[in-house]
Amino acid sequence: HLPILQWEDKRGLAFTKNNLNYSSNALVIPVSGDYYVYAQVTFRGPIERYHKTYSVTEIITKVTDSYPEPTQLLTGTKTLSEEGNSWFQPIYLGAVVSLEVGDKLMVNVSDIKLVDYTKEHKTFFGAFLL
Amino acid sequence: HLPILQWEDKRGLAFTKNNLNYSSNALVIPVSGDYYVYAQVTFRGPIERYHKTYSVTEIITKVTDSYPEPTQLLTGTKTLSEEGNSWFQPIYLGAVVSLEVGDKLMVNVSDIKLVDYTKEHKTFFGAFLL
Amino acid sequence: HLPILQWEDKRGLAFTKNNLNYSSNALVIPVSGDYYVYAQVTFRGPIERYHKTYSVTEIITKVTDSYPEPTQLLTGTKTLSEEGNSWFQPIYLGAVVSLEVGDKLMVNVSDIKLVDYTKEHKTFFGAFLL
Amino acid sequence: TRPRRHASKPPCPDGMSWIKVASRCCTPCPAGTFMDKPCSISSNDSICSACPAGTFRAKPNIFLECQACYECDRQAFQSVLRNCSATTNVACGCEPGRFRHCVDDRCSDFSCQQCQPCTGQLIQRPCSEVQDTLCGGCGPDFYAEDGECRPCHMSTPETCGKECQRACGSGGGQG
Amino acid sequence: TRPRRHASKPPCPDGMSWIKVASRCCTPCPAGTFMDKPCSISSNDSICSACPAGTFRAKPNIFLECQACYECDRQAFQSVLRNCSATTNVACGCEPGRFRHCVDDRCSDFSCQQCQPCTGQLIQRPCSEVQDTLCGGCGPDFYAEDGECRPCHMSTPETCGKECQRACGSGGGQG
Repeated sequence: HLPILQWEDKRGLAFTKNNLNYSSNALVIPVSGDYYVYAQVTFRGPIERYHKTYSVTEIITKVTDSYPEPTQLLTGTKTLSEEGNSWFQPIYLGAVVSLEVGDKLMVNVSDIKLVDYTKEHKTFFGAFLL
Repeated sequence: HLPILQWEDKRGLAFTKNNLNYSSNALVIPVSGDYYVYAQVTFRGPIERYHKTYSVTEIITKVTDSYPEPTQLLTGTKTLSEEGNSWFQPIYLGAVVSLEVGDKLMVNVSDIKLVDYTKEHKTFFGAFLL
Repeated sequence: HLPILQWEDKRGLAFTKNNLNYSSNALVIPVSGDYYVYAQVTFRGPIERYHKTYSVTEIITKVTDSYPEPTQLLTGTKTLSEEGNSWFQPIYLGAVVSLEVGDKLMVNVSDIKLVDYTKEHKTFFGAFLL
Repeated sequence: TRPRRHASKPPCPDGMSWIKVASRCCTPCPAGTFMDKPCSISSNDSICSACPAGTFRAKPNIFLECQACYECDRQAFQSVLRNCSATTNVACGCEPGRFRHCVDDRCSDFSCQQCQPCTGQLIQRPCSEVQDTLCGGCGPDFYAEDGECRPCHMSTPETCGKECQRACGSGGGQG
Repeated sequence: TRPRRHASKPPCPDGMSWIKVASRCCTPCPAGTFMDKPCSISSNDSICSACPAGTFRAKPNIFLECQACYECDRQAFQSVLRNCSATTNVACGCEPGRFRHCVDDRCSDFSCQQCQPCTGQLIQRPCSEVQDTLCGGCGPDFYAEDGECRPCHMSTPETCGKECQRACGSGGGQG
């Protein structure tokens, strides 16, 4: 599977409430219902002496205890055409999905080394119950 | 007018409820109010022996029975700079619009042949009442 | 600081309600709570005899009376690789932020000359209370 | 399943529109106006108001607001062909000496590129709103060399090749 | 229209902030702290707590949390010039031998590019945080050819042209 992003859930702009908690890299759904789930990942490169990147991908996935395979909910894939010099590429995803209590939401990326983790307002992840 | 996308509204992650129904390529608004409307279309190319594409466009439009012209609500236009080799380009749009009962929401694209319809989590469309 | 965009809040698709008012380039928060805040800016260029642009940036910021520095809430930065010929680049941002009554929300951009202000459905800004 | 007609909306006679709040058909507001107050169950008609400046309605309607006019992209050298009126959107073209470079086939977005000057060349087709100038062969007193048109007077007997002699007469330029 | 002051918020004397829940002016929390518990209507003052590690507040404030520190982009060869403290954000620069290549004029985002070595050339201006090395003419025992500096000892009498002889003395290299 693709690497899973880790998130800060307390400091700065980050917060969790209505017991939609964050644990082991996932948002855990406290009550069944329809949620608007969203995430933005800013990718940046190139990383020197690192294979040339042709595309970046962000996927919001759902993991359910009762099922061994994660379900891909939302996917953003973008090819890159910036040669050599440094590039930035934000990918935003958001949609309504129906979730069950205990479901876990995670964000996977094609390559963790390309994620810009330096500023909280460039890469973020969240959900709210409708 | 631009071609209109058709959508799956029952199978997989797709669902409609609170009688926000899907019929003849449109979401039909059951009750007047403010809705958050969103859609992502993943475009991909090039399609062999197909003229070179310079840009892709996604438009969420509203059609009202009483008015002959569709209203463009949200538009995402992106020029493409990837020469020759294969490219992917997701466009996400979302905003609050006030709608009347019976209004129809549709997604138009600049070129249906370039739409990646292969996976439900790459191209999606929805709305919810605030 | 980066230039602040001005918005139309009455004509066409634009509207404000539940006294979430727009004044002096900002949405003024009428009641404390968690809001989904979003904005899309479509950038376009090149502008002739204008220095070559390498990137475009959109930032949603919060200004609080009691604090002299604006807080950056959401940022989208994209480098540009289109040489010479005309390009279009939309950036969409959206997330939940907790706001206090009186807080002001604004959209800053790296370069106002590059903003496509010609159609209301290409560049827009809004928020709603959860 | 047979598509269920919207039960509560019987068809209105031509030129009339169903007004839900009055549950009857009323005359819509004419182009250039919007429906300020809908007609009521009793008898009075809808109250229509003129579209405020910067907005328009091209057709009869029962909308509560008018559509915002587009604006022409001044920085991209667009010019206003026709101002927005209460019933028509703005129409944009290109400033003189420029032509439309469309972003896609619909050409709803376009930039205004400078017309090529065809220096020293014949103009086969002049620049227009929609197309760049089409340059032809070299004009009089010019000769073609390396894909360019060069003025005869700049050539010297040594540099004046076959094409140059053909175009500029035997002696080449005064050079 | 005269901008209406927020009626419910009378101006506080300098250095004090209006606390809505206490409907009175209280001293804000000093830089480096945030307002854990706001002052109350009665007399007690706000309770301020230190910003937790990884957060900061540069100025007196009545915020309920501190701002998250930025992080330096290690993978892009950024280095920490100044660690985040309770009152200041982190400051990032470039690792030795690299300079900042800004993405835009603000340079809030930058990558650290390798300084050019100027092999065989004089260094007109050394590499710094903000600028690449500026290479000058060819150094001693080097001569300029096709925009490069070539070592004298590599040249042979036949290949040693005018510039080479000037720079490397008459006999050219030992070659």
